[in-house]
Amino acid sequence: MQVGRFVHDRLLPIGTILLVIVLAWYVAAYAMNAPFQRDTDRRAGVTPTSSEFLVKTMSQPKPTMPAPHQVVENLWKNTLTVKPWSKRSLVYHAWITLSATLSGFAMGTALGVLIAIGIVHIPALDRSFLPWIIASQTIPILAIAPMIIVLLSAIGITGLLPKALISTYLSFFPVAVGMVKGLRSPDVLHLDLMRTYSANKVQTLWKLRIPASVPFFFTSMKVAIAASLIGAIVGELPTGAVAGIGSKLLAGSYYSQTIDIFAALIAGSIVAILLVTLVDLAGRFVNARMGARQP
Amino acid sequence: DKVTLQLKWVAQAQFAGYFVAKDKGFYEEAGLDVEIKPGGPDIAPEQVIAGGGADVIVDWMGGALAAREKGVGLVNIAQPYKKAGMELVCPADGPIKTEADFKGHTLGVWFYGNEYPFFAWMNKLGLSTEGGADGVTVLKQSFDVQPLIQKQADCISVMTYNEYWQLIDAGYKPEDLIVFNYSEMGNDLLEDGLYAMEDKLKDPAFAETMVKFVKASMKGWEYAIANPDEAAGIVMDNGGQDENHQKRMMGEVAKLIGEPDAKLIPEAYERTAKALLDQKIITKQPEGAWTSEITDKM
Amino acid sequence: MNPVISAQNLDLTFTTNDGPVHALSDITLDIDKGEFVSLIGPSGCGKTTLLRVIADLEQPTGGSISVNGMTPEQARIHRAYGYVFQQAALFPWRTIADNIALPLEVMGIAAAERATRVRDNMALVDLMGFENKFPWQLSGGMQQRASIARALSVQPDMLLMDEPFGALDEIVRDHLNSQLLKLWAKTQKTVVFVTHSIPEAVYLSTRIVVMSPRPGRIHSIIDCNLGADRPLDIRETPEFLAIAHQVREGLREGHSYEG
Amino acid sequence: MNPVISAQNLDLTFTTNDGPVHALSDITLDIDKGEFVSLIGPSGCGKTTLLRVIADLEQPTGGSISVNGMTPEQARIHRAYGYVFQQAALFPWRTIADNIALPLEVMGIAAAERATRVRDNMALVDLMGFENKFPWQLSGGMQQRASIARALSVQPDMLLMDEPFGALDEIVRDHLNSQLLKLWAKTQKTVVFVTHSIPEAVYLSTRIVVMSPRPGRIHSIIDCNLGADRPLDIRETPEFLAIAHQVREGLREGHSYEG
Amino acid sequence: MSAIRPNWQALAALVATLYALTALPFTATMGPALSLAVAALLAAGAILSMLRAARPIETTILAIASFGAAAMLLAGLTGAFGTANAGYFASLAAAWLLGWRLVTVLSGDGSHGDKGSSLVAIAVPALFGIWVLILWECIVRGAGVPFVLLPPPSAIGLRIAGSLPILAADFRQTVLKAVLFGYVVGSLAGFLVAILADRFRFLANGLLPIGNMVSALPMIGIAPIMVIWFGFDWQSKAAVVVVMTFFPMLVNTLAGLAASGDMERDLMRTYGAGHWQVLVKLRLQAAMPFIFNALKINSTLALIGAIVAEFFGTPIVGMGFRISTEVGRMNLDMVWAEIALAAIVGSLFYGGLALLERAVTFWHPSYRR
Ligand SMILES: Nc1ncnc2c1ncn2[C@@H]1O[C@H](COP(=O)(O)OP(=O)(O)OP(=O)(O)O)[C@@H](O)[C@H]1O
Ligand SMILES: Nc1ncnc2c1ncn2[C@@H]1O[C@H](COP(=O)(O)OP(=O)(O)OP(=O)(O)O)[C@@H](O)[C@H]1O
Ligand SMILES: [Mg+2]
Ligand SMILES: [Mg+2]
Repeated sequence: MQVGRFVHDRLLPIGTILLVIVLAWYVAAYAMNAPFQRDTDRRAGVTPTSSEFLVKTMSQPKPTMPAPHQVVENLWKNTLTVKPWSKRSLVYHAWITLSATLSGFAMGTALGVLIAIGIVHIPALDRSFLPWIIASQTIPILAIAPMIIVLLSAIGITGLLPKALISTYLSFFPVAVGMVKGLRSPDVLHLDLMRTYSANKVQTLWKLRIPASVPFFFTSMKVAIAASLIGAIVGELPTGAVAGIGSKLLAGSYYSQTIDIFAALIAGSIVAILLVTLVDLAGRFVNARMGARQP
Repeated sequence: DKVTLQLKWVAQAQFAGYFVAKDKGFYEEAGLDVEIKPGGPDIAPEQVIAGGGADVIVDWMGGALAAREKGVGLVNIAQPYKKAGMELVCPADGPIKTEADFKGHTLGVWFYGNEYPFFAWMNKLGLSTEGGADGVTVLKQSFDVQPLIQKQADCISVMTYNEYWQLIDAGYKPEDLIVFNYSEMGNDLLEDGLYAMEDKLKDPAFAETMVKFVKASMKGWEYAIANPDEAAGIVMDNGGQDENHQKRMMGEVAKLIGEPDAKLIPEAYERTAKALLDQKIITKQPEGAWTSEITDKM
Repeated sequence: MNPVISAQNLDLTFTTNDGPVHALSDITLDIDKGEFVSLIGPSGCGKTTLLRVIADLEQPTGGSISVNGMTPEQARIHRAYGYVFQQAALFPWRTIADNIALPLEVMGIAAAERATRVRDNMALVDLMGFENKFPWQLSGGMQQRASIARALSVQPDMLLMDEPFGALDEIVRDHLNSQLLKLWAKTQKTVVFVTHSIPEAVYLSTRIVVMSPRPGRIHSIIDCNLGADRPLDIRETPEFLAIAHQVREGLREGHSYEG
Repeated sequence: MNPVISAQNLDLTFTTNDGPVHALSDITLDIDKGEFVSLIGPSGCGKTTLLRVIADLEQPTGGSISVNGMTPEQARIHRAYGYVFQQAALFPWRTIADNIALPLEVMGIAAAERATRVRDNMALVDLMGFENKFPWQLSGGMQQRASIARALSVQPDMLLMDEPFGALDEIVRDHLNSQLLKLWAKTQKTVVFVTHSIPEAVYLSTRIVVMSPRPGRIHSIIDCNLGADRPLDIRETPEFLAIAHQVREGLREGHSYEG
Repeated sequence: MSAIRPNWQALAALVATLYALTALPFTATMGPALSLAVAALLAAGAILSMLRAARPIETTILAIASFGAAAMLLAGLTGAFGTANAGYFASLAAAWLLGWRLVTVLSGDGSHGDKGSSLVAIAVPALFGIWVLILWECIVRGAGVPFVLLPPPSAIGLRIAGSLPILAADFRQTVLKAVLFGYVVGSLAGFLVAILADRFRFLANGLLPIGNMVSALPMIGIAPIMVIWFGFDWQSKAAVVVVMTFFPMLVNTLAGLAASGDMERDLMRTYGAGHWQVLVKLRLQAAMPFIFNALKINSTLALIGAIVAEFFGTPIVGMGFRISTEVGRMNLDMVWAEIALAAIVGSLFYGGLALLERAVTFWHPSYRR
């Protein structure tokens, strides 16, 4: 029963969609790699048959669009055939990125919630601070990330923290925006109820506003975790591409190693999906604890 | 003594000398504890040194002089690279065969401080870089050769020791490519030199350290040029990618360095400064932007 | 004796997107300690609004009001009253027991005492066995009873109740009516009680305020001292029926149309 | 004549976090076309649940039910009924007039016709002048009336009403009672009506179903044919009082405690 | 009632001023007289503002003291790059504290009655911004932060004034082409996929995990690929923006669609309303607060995305191009000019959305209080 539902509700749909994507991907790989292959063949003076040509488009060392099996092979090689803590292992790089993402995400969520709480309770903050938070978010992080890292390393902060800080910077905003809305979403009637108890702000916050904001909270966290991941990867670039998914992307792009890029991307997205799923599960758990009606 | 060296780019054979010197213990012999920080496309070594994150940096003369005008007192203390490695390449079956064919075409150029030689050259040719039929369209090129493979640009920038070989790897044969080499055209600006802060150099102890540092570094270069395969291996150990590629790069880099004496050739400096002045990248003739004090003491 | 609630010429106008709504007009009313006052009147005449003004949930636009000799705001902050809303207003994420414990938590009452009070009041409204259910798992009447239990658990000196028994059947209602009366007699609470049931109003109250709408004002105030001890069958006595008739007449006069 | 609603041995058990709740047990009931059946019973005995099963909002866990000879689902999709919920359930982003127009929009009724029906039904429940207000600007009773108007505007053949007049004062209630009776007599609708008021049930119904709780089942079914024409003062006649007494006795028997 | 109404900002300002008196003069070019004048003004402002005066008087006192002192401190920096001492920064902090007090007084305590005044609504964030700039200017110039690390706002302002045509061209390229297109398409796509996934369980189960995955892709990785696929002009930047804005909209719309109440959904069921009718008339309405959240988050994400995407292959125009090349040229003032432009555009965009949100979700409890 459980297994059957899992197959029916998860495996089957995901499998189907994946299949469609893989097929489309192969078609795209052929279409995008073909012109270059034609040029190469022309320069080399060979005229391959169409099946030979097809195979060639799928096995270029630096294809415009790597074929799925090339990426899978690369992933396989870089995860399962090397020790997970070796520098060649994607697991190692994914772990580096994951740790920066998680710490950034934790700090960003905390900061976002704090800011939202401040904005909801302090009119001066709402008026003077919010516009500047918004403005701060429009600053392209990649432009100032190097400066931040340089500045921080000048005062002796290196390693995980600078990356985590950039993650924080990107992830607090979705949380703040969502939580401002969420904390303001309780029913007027429920707020009145708390007023009749002359509950203080902390009590109203803790017993009413925060529970009422839960749907907003988890939704924002999902967006924030994706943003943290971006932040962590951006933060890895100015450190000279030493370790992490970001460094793999960067190194791959210096040498046009598209297969490496794709493999790193996929590793990154696996990390992402893992994190988003975790948040989702946490959301479901909390929802169930809060007595939400089962669908 | 502790010395922090900020590279201009990621770890690759372009900086093999420094990695070798560290790996082979040349720095240690000189009594130095050197930390090598790799760079990347988003790292401005000038910023790092201004922020106190490094004692000495590898930089191109163009960037260094521009920073000097903005108040970062960079001084060239050594110039291991005698020649420039940058060139513009075009596929032979494309529309461009000579300088005269550039008009109306798209050229890939690196920015981030690497664009000065190109603009100096176009300036000399009298071509506008604003696009249109009488000028050239400039594409800010990513640090790879995709624009050429994708035919987004008619010519792209490469380094002799790096991207050129990526093209070869991608199936181009040398005869498939038309090459405009900045050094050969006499349009080159000085590349990878070593720069330190002016005010720190006034301290004799620091100057002394720099002498030791440059000397040990050049010993590293000498060793690297003599043992290119081993040098490539050392680079790989320090985070380089693609060993074959590093070996080839080591070979090409050796050609640019020539005699490893680290001495700056004043004519090359004058030419660089003039080109930058002509393009208004700097507004006044730089003073004291280089010194032979360090190399003289070696 | 000073009145516990004293309203002078209260006026309240809501501004809405399409013009003002005059909800209360010239309300003057004194309620003494220990009184049980019912508000009765046509739907929309301002009963809830008046109760909300007393509870400092709405600001009057004219006139003055004092509660316990303070402003309504101070009274609210001193937790002078318990309020039963017209809707149950239970928190969906709390079980019934936790919902009833909510005001006690806010007031910082110790866990053991809280548990006793929750248990007692759940028993009072006959909700034993539903402690761990969530509000949406309860019927409408059960939700309303939970909200009554929540207000009573506070043990306030003053009770403001907005149609607390509207969704209950006759038997439960009778039962709760007599329980409320007992509680009132025992603890000398002041109660302000909104209802639509004339018998209920007559049975419970010491005074009945009949209101009339548009704008909401006091039509008449009817005394109904049936004595402290009121068995349920007092409702068949002639005095009772006479007062009920009087209230019904007042209600009818205030109405815009005849039934 | 086939019954419009026919339930055989209906059973419904809710599964909740702390064990199952047996809400309906062995309900067998046939309702013919044109009947007016009231459900009465203690709070929490399953009246709402039974109505929801008829309306296909809840699936029985046992027994069978047909509506108009179809499954409840088909009947719902054929828009066989209008439903008045125990709570008003108005959409906060729609004005009152738009809320009443909502089902008409869903059913694709032309704008002009919609406007007429909205106007007529707002007048019926005495809400003229509140067309452009939003729900939170209305009193509790007004919201309930708006939700009645919304259900009536559909002009369904069958009406399922869950305590529609619970929050209304006596006068309005009497008025709406007689209006509903008129409508019923004129259009031969089938009505299933939940109420807590015994007089209301007796006054309106052709049959009264008395339910008892835990698990919810039918205690007794009481016929009450007072004839088609029922002035309001029929409520003082002995037949009326006799039936009311019978209902009250049934209710009392079903109760767990005595009032 | 005493005549004095102490508050912590003024008290702290007083303490800071007293400390500053121990370190006269403040900078190399600021004479002791001028330094003393600053301190005197600050002390007077702090003390007077604590008197129980009417609000207009209090605000006037605070404004004169804080801005007067700030102006003198700024003037004291001419030709004194990097020479400010601790006293200078103490008086700067005091001036800033008085400015903070000013903002607090202006925005009131949130009680009834002092809402509304639109002048205050604009003045308060503006004051905050002005103080950010003053502090920035004084710290950078006073402490002698190298220009290539952080230029002072005055230099940035000059550069903005001198580069309007360049900024306009960059704005056109980045915002009007890449951002707008990508924002609209990305948000719309996220919205539509959410609607479809909500309709077809199969899609939801299959597409959502993969959608999550694709959209959480780091943009750094996709930017070069987009350049390969869509060329180096604005289309590839728009594609990056599409990918970045897709996910927040997807997630939020899905959460929003689940937000409508059970009773309302039951009501629609009794009307035999079809899926789309329930969607349009009920669930989308209830989802609006969530959808606006996504639109707001996306408005800033889109801008970041487009700018960062221009760090890779691009034509030589655009805000991202300018930022990355001018960093290489050490023209940090130009970099910050572009950043300022981005901040202004983003804030306006966001503000417009907030207004629209208020109009569309007027019914939401958050606006009824
Ligand atoms: N927030 C509000 N905004 C605008 N008008 C309001 C608001 N609250 C109530 N009103 C109006 O004030 C009047 C009185 O409402 P109130 O809720 O006090 O009536 P009520 O006597 O409690 O009626 P009911 O018995 O139906 O609950 C009504 O006309 C209503 O429309
Ligand atoms: N969704 C649900 N989940 C679990 N239990 C439920 C649910 N809905 C109702 N119940 C339970 O079913 C029983 C009957 O509820 P129902 O709402 O039908 O009562 P009712 O007769 O309408 O009462 P009232 O007169 O108070 O409205 C109650 O005990 C209630 O707790
Ligand atoms: Mg009311
Ligand atoms: Mg019910």
